[in-house]
Amino acid sequence: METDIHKEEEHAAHSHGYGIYVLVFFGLLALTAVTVSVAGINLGSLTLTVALVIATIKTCLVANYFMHVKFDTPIFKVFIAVCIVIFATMIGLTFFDLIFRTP
Amino acid sequence: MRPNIISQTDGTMMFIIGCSIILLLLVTVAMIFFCFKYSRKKHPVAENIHGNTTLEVTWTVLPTILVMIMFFYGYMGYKNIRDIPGDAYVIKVSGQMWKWTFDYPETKKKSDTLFVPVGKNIKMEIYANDVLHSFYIPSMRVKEDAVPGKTNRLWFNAEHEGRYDIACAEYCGMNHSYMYAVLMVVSQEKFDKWVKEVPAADSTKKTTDSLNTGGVKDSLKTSTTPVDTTKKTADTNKVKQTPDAIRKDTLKK
Amino acid sequence: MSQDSEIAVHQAHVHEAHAHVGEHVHRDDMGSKMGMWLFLFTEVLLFGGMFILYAAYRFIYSDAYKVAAAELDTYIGTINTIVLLASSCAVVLGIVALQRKNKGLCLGFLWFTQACGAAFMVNKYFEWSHKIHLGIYPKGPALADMSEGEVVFFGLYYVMTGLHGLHIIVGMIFIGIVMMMIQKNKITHDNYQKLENAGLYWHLVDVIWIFLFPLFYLIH
Amino acid sequence: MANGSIAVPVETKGKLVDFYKQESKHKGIWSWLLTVDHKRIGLMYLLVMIGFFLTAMTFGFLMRLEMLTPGATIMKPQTYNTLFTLHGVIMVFLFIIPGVPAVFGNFIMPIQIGAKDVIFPRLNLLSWYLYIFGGAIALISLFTGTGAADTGWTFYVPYSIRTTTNVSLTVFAAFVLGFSSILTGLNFITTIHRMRAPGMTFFKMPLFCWGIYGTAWIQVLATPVIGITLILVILERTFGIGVFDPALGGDPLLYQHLFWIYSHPAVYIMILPAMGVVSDIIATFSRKPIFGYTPIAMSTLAIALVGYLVWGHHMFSAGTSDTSNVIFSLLTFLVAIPTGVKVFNWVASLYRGSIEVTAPMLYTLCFIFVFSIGGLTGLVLGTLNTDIHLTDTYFVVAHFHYVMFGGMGILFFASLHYWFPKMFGRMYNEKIAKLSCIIFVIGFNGLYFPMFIAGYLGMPRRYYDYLPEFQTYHVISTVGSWVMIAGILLMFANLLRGLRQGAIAPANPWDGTTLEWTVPSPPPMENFEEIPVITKGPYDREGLKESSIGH
Ligand code: HEA
Ligand code: HEA
Ligand code: CUA
Ligand SMILES: [Cu+2]
Repeated sequence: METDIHKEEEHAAHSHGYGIYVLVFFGLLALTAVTVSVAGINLGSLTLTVALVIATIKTCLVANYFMHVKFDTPIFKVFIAVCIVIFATMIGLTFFDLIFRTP
Repeated sequence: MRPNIISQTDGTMMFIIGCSIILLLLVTVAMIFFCFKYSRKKHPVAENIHGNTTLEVTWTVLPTILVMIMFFYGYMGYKNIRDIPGDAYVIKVSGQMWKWTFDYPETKKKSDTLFVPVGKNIKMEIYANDVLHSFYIPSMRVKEDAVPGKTNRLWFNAEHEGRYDIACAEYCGMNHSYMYAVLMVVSQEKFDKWVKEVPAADSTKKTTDSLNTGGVKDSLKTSTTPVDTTKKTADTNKVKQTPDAIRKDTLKK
Repeated sequence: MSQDSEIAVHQAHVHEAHAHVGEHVHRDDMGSKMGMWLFLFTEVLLFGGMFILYAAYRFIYSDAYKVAAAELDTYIGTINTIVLLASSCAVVLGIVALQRKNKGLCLGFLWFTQACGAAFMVNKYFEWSHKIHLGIYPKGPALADMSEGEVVFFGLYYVMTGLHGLHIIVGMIFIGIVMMMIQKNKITHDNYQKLENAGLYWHLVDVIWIFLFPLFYLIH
Repeated sequence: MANGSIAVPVETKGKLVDFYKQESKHKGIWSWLLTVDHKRIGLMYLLVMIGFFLTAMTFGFLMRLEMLTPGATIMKPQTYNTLFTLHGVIMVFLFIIPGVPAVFGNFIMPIQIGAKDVIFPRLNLLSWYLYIFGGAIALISLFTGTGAADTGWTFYVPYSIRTTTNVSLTVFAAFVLGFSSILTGLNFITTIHRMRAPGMTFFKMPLFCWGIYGTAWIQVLATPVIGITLILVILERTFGIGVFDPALGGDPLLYQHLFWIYSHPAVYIMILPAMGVVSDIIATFSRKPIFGYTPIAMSTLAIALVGYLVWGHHMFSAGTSDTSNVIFSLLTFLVAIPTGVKVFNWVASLYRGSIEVTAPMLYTLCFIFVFSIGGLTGLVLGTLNTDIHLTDTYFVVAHFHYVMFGGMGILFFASLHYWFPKMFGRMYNEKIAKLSCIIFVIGFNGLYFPMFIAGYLGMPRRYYDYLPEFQTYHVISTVGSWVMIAGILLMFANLLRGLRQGAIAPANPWDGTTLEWTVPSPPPMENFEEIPVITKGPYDREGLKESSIGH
C-alpha cells in the first residue's frame, strides 16, 4: 500500500521523450518484416514456434514501453504474470486431453 | 486374474466413504463438544490462541497422504476400466434420440436389446448419431458418453446371467428418461442360438420371451427389478407424443 | 471506468492525508489504472478462450489449416499490422505531447490513431467482402465444399477477426471521447489518466492483432 | 460530483444520519435507482436476488412434486426439462454466484476495510443494472419464442445447437450476468488494493475480505472464458459457424472444456466468500481471534488457484483422454487440502473460546457439518473409477446441493442473520431464527440425503421419469423438501417481522471486532466520520486470557 503510493509519485515523474517510442516502433516494424519473411521459408514444425516467439517479443515491447509496464509499480507485473500463468495452464491442461486422445 | 470392476469400484467407494465418515465424525464431534465445553456460561473468558504451526502442518500433511491413497485406488480401478482386454467380443452401440441400437459386427446382427454371453469380456464401441448420450450400465459400474463424430469404448464382463438395465446418462432432450435398453446376460449356448436362429432383423421381444433367463444374482438392486421396456414406451405414448413426432417439433432437422 | 473516480478522489484524499501527512493531495490515478489493467485481463481471457479453440483445432486439423490459410491475403494482413503498430505508437506519442503541455500536437497524434483505426477497418471490410463474394462464409456455397477443418478454420477466422474488429471500433470510440475531453481541457497535462487508459486499451487490441496476424495469415 | 447522492454526512442531533435517510439530489425511488452508495446497491441486489431465489426454489419444489411418483405426476417431460434448466440457470447465475459478493461484499466489505465506498461506485451501479438486465432476459426467455430452454444449465452442444427452444436468449442472459460479475470482481480487487484504511495491511484484513478478494480474481480471470463460449453457442445457432457442431467438424468436447474452465472455478466463486463469512462469525461468537489466520487466508488463495486446475473432473466419462483424466483426478484431490485446512482451523477456533450459539452461529455450525458431507462426497466424484459409475446420477445432484445450498446457501442465511442488525438497524427474534434453522437443516438432509443412495443405485439425473424401484428415495426426498420449505418460510417470516417491528439494534449487538461494528447501525452514508487508523489484527480484543499454546 505505502509502496504503491510512492511508486505512483515516481510514475508521474517518469516522462520519456518521443525518441524512445519511435525507436520501439521501428523495432516492431523490423520484427514484423522478419516474421513475414520467415513465414515464407519452410521450417517445418518450427514455423509456428518462430512465429509465436516473434509475436511474444513484440508483445513484450508493446507492454513494456507503450504500456509502461517497465516503469510502473511491480504489482502490475505480478498481476500480468498471474493472468498469463492461468491462461497457460488452461491451454496446457486442455492439451493433455487432445494429445493423448485415442481416435 | 484381473480384479472385477464391480467389486473394485465398490471397494474404492467403501474406502472413501469410510474415511469420510471418520473425518466427518471427528469434525462434528469436536465441534459440538467445544460448543458445550466452552459455552459462554461455563467459560466466560476466552483464551487468546492465534494458531499453532505443528497443528497446521499436521492437518495439511496427513490429509494429503490420505487423499493420495484415495487417488491411487481410483487410479488402479480406472486402469482396469480403461485397459480393454484384447480378446474382448466387440459389439457396437449407437445412441440416437431416444433409443440404443446394438450392432454385432461378427454376425451383422442388429438388435435393440443387448445380448451378451455370460462370463465373457465384452467391448462396446459407442457412437452417437445426433446429440450426446451416455451408455450406462449401473450394475456393471460402467458408463461412457456417446459423442457424435467420435468413438468411445468401454468393456465389462457380466458374471451372472440375468437381465439388467441400460440407461442413457447424458441429457439428450425430451425423452432422455425413456432411453432405457435391456442387457440380457445369457449362457454361451443360448447366445449362440440367439445369434444363429433369430432373424437378423429386430426380434428382441420374441427372444426376450423365449429365453428363460432364470434367477438374477447381482449386487445392485437396479438389475433385479425387471424392466419392461414396453411399459416405458407406453408411458411415452401416454404423453401422446411418439418419439418421431416429438423430434420434429423440438428439434431442427 | 476512470470516470468513476470522483469518489475515489475524495477517498484518496483522506487516505493519503493519513498515509503521508503533509504530502500534497491527488486523485487515485493508480486505482484507475489498476481497474483498467484488470479489465484488460478479462479481454485477454475472452480472446484466450478463442485461442484455446484455435490451438486445439490447429492440432486436430493442421493440414486443413494450411490449405485454408492460403485463401487469406498476407499482403492485407501485413499492411494492417503496420497500420496498427503505427496507431499504437501515435497514442503514446500523444501522451508525451500532452505531458509537455502540447495539446494541439497530442490531438494531432490521436487523430492519426483514429485514421489508422479507420484504415484498418476499411481493409478488413474489403477482405471480408472479398471472401463473402467468393462464397467463403458459414453456410456459404464455397465453404460447403470444403473439408471439416477448413470450415472450422473459417469459423474461427470470422469470429476472431470479427471480435477484434469490434474491439477496434470500441477503442476508436473510447479514444474519440478522450479527445473530446482533451479539447474541453478535462484531460490535461497533470490529469491524463483517462488518456492513458484509452491508450492501454488500444495497445491491448494491438497486441491481440500481433498474435492473430501470424496465426491466421502466416501459415504455410 | 455528477451524482449528488454522495453528500457529506449531515449531523442531526449530534448523530450521523443513516444512509436510508440521507438526503440526496434524487428523490424517492430514484434515490435508490441512481444511487452510487455501496450499501444501497448491496440492498438492491438483496431484494432482487431473493425474488429470483424464490422463483428458482419454486421450480425446485415443482420438480420434486413431479418426482413424487414415476410417470407423469403433474407435468409433461418438456416442462420438466425446462424447469430444471431454469432452476439451474437462475440458481447458479442469478443467486449463488453473485450472492455473497454482490450483497454482503458490497454492503460490508468496504466498511470492513475502512473505506467510504468502493473505488468505482458508478461501475458498481452499472453492475447492478447489468444484473437486472440479465435476470430480465432470463425471465423473458421463459415466455417468448419457441419455449424456454431445455438444455440443462450446462448448455452442452450439440443439443443446445439443435434444439429449437429459446436457448440463444437464455445463453445471452448468462453472458450479461457474467459481465456484471466481472465488473463487480474488478471493482473489488481495486478497492481492496487501493482503499484500505491506513494501517490496514493485507494481513490485518478480516477474512471475509480475503474471501471476497480471492473470489474477485476468479471472477475476473475465469468469467470471460464462459462469456466467449456462450457467444459462440449463439453464433453457432444463428450463423452455423461450426466451431462446436460435430456435423461441421467441431468438437463437442472442446465446448465442455471451455464450459468447465469457467464453471469449475465458478463453484469456488460460490463458496469462497461464504467461507470468509464463517471465519468472521466464528471469531465473533467465540470471542477470540480465529485460529490460524494466515493459513486460512492463504488457503483462500490456494483454493482460488487450484480451482483453475481441476475442471476436467466433470468429463471423466465424456471421452477425454485417459491421461488427462488421471491428471485432473490427481489435481482434484489437491483442492480438498486447503479446504480441509479451513475446516480444521474453524473447529480449532472454538477451542477454549467463549461460545455463544446464536442464530448466525448455529447456521455456521450446521454449515460445517453439511458442507463437509458435500465436500467429502466430492472426493468420491473426484476418484476416477467411482465417478465413472456415479457421474450424471443423483449422487452428483446430492453432492452439489450439499455444497451449494448446504454450503453457500446456509451461509447466505447465516450472513443475513449476522449482518441483519447492521443492514437494517433492527433485531429479529432469536428463538424463532434458531428454530427455523433446525427445521431447515432437518428438511435439507431429508431432501438431499436419499439422493446419494438413489444415485449410487443407478438413478440418472435430469430424468423426468424413473424406475419404480427408486420411488422410496424420491418420496422421502419430496417430503424432505416440504419440511425444508417450512423452515425457509419461517426464517423469512421472522426476518420480515424483525424488519418491521424488531427492537432497535445497537451498533455492535454481537460484540464483534471488525470495523463494521464500530459504525452505527445502519451506517451513515459515508460509513465513517473519520477514516480509522488500524493498529491491531481484525479479531484481536482486549482482556483475553493469554494462553500457553501461543503462536
Ligand atoms: C459450491 C459449489 C461446489 C463446491 C464447493 C464443490 C466442491 C468440490 N467438488 Fe463439486 N460440484 C459442484 C459444486 C461444487 N463442488 C457442482 C454444481 C457440480 C455439478 C455440476 C453439473 O454437472 O451440473 C459438481 C460436480 C463435481 C464433480 C463432477 C461430478 C460428475 O459430474 O461426474 C466432481 C468430481 O470430481 C466434484 C468434486 C468436488 C470436490 C473434490 C470438491 C472439493 O472442493 C470439496 C472439498 C471439501 C471437503 C473435502 C470437505 C471438508 C473438508 C474436511 C472435512 C477436511 C478433511 C478432508 C480431507 C482433506 C480429505 N464436484
Ligand atoms: C444454489 C443452488 C441451488 C439451490 C438452492 C437448489 C435448491 C433446490 N433444488 Fe436444485 N439444482 C441446482 C441448484 C440449486 N438447487 C442446479 C445447478 C441443478 C442442476 C440443473 C441441471 O441439471 O441443469 C439443480 C437440479 C436439481 C434437481 C435435479 C433435477 C434432475 O436432474 O432431474 C432437483 C431434483 O429434485 C433439484 C431440487 C431442488 C430443490 C427441491 C431445491 C429446494 O431448495 C427448493 C425448495 C425451497 C422452496 C420451494 C422455497 C420456498 C418457496 C417459496 C417461499 C415460494 C412459495 C412456493 C411454494 C410453497 C411452492 N434441483
Ligand atoms: Cu440419450 Cu439421454
Ligand atoms: Cu468441479
